[in-house]
Amino acid sequence: MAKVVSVEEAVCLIKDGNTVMIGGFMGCGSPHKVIDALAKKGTKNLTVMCNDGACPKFGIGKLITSGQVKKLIATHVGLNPEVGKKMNAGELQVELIPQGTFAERIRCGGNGTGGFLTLTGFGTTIADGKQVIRIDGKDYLLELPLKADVALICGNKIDKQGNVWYRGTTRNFNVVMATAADLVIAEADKLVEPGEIEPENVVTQSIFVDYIVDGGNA
Amino acid sequence: MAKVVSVEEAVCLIKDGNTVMIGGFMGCGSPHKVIDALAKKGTKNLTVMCNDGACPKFGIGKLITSGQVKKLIATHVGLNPEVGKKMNAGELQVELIPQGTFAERIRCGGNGTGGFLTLTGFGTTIADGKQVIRIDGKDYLLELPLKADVALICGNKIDKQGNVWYRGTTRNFNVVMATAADLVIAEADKLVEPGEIEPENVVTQSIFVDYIVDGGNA
Amino acid sequence: MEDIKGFIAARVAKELKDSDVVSLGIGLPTQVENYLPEGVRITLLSENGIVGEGLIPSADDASLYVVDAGGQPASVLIGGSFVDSAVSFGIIRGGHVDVTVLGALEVDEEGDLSSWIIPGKKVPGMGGAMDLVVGAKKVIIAMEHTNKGAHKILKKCTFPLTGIKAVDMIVTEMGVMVITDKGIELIEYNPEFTLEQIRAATGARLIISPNLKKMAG
Amino acid sequence: MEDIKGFIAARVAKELKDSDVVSLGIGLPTQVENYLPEGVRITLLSENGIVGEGLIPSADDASLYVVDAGGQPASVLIGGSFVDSAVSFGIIRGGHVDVTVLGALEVDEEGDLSSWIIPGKKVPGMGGAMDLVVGAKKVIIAMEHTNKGAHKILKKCTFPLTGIKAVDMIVTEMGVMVITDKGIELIEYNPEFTLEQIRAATGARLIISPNLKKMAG
Repeated sequence: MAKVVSVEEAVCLIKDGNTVMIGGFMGCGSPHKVIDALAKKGTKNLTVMCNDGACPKFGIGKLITSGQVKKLIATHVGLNPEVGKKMNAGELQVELIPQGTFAERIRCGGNGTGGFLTLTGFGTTIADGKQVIRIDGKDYLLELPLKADVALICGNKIDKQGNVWYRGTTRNFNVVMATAADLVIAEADKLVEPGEIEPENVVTQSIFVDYIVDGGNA
Repeated sequence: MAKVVSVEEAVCLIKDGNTVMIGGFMGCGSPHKVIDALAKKGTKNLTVMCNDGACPKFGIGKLITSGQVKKLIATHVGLNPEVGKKMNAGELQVELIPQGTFAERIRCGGNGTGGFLTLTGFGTTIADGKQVIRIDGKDYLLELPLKADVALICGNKIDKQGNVWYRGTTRNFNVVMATAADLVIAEADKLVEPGEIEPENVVTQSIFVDYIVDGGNA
Repeated sequence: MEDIKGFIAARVAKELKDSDVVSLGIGLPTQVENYLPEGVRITLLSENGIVGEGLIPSADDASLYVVDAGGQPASVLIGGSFVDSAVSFGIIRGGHVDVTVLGALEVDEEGDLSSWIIPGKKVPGMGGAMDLVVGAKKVIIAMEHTNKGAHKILKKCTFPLTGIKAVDMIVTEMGVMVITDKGIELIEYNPEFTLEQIRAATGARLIISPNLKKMAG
Repeated sequence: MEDIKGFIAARVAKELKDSDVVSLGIGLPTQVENYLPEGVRITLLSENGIVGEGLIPSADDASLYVVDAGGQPASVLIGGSFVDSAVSFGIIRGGHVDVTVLGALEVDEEGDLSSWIIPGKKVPGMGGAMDLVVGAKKVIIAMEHTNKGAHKILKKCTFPLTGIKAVDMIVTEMGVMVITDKGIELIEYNPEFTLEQIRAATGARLIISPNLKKMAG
């Protein structure tokens, strides 16, 4: 059962050196209020997993600009020039993962499977160091689960028990990330009463969410 | 884009000897009208994948009673005594798969991953003949994808393009099966216009569904 | 004892903590919900697709659209939700279930469990049990201590296994046992039975806990 | 040629059939949608989570909640739907996308493709391209034939690869090429160029199709 807390209380749960998954795609569906509070608090040496680097002054890009991120694991960083600059200056490590593999590895971390086989990246540098398993004459890479200390997600409607409904394309990585971290903090555009989201339309189930921050965009 | 057809037209697409996935859990969420038409048509030598054997006169149990099923791949058959009888008489092969592994293997068949690792069944007869992969000191079974010629699913509301919304617990295996067969026939409790299901609340996307049968329970 | 199953279910219920996500097997385990301690609210997972299962509906309220893992009419609580089978077993395998309570044909001192087949006799299938025993954080077996006198708690299971090193605790009408590195340890006993009776009903060596307590029914 | 990109996009559009599920990369490939033949309705997949992407909304209609794979405001058609990233890439990897159209830095005669990194210069990342090239049934590269004169169609890619044996067809302002077991076969040419010019602009051996046609713009 999730607990509603202030954004300041929420970011106090994130520690220096934590691995933090952050939902969103170029900032769409990112928990912007939590990111702002995290930037303000100055928590350091974070390893951040996020689809992309967003922009220097938007989304998780703010945490890169502020130097709080030690390592970024993402699929695309081309639209945030700060990432390249900090990489070249040796201030930021970047690990790039194909987007489908990234989503599936996070799902894997959340659902207790120990890995999965994919053709994606076979024959490329992505395959370096990975076990290859041949099935019916096809070579697959064995990809392993990704987990995190904390996941920061954002939903459009979240009920007070923690059930989440996403609007538009905001669900992206939020859905899998909510399953794959020890601690899940969900920012609600709008906090609603239990039952306001039909049980059929809940996308992230309450049992995955530990803390809710009311984004107040009711 | 899905096409609306009569139930008779739909079952003509299923051939003798086909492998057919059928959604439902003890008949809840099964496409009953399509099953009835298939029983009437008498299509033979089917390999059926379904969570369970349902009951002798209900759900996919009807196809077992009528002798149309050569092989049943399921997780539980205890509530249909016909299954045991036909097994002992050598008229039906039964392969049992743990329920979580069954769901995930079908998902795997639909999503292009070549297999996945699970602890489920390690050390049991389920592990016989399967590759064991050790990761961080834990032994996992490598489980392979399941696919079918045809999937028969059922949704509560289906729009004329093929988007599906499920009510209650009816979604069970329908969701993964819709992704894992060459031909997908969906029975609609209620056929609706495109747009009647909010784009956020679609559970099975139109691109997976080939044919729709109007169940007429509007 | 008049209601052996109720007695066992009541003891199991004391293992559940507020906010636990719990999966209960068909039969005796289902009854555990009736004995929840005051102030303990759990989220019940029905592996066919309910997160937050509610009470069994009256015949009038029963819907064709909501059933439990036994295929019987069920309901969802306010704040509950429905999931597909892949998501449901992602919850189970992924370690998001705190406790599962299951029945058994046999349990042994390694924590191995047999529960899904009696070769040559009954082939019901494993359903979700093999996933539950590897996925749930705590696996409790709730069962009668013997099968009409025949041992069910053994040195080594004889039927095909559901899982290995899977069981954490066994609750029967005779007592509460935990599986340890050294074997099966009796931590509570039902004073209606003597230790000798319990030992005789058990087909494995029984380590008596130095802190042995009376079983709280 | 005034609108090289439009010319290429128009030719690619002719490869799309009614009911195709299509994924278009950022940049030139996005323009393909503007040239769909009459009667051809496709379902556009935006890999960040739209099945049935619609037109680019006007500034007034743009919502913070709906963006495309480039992070730009987007819309969903009636009958479209939103999916999460795991489902989206299940669609892609699972063979449910009929055609993907992508840009490239380099393509070679094995069908290998480089598109995501220029070592020491640019590290944008591969986004969804590595999944698209293994998952889509047909992979079309839409690009200018050379990079200001420098060959992009090569005997062997020099930059890190996006995928191997991945490309089915290349469409440029000079012609249409398919990757065969024997190499790159020119099946259509733009009559604004001579075969000699096209050969000179190509860093790999060009097999001229016995059925060579003029490129339909």
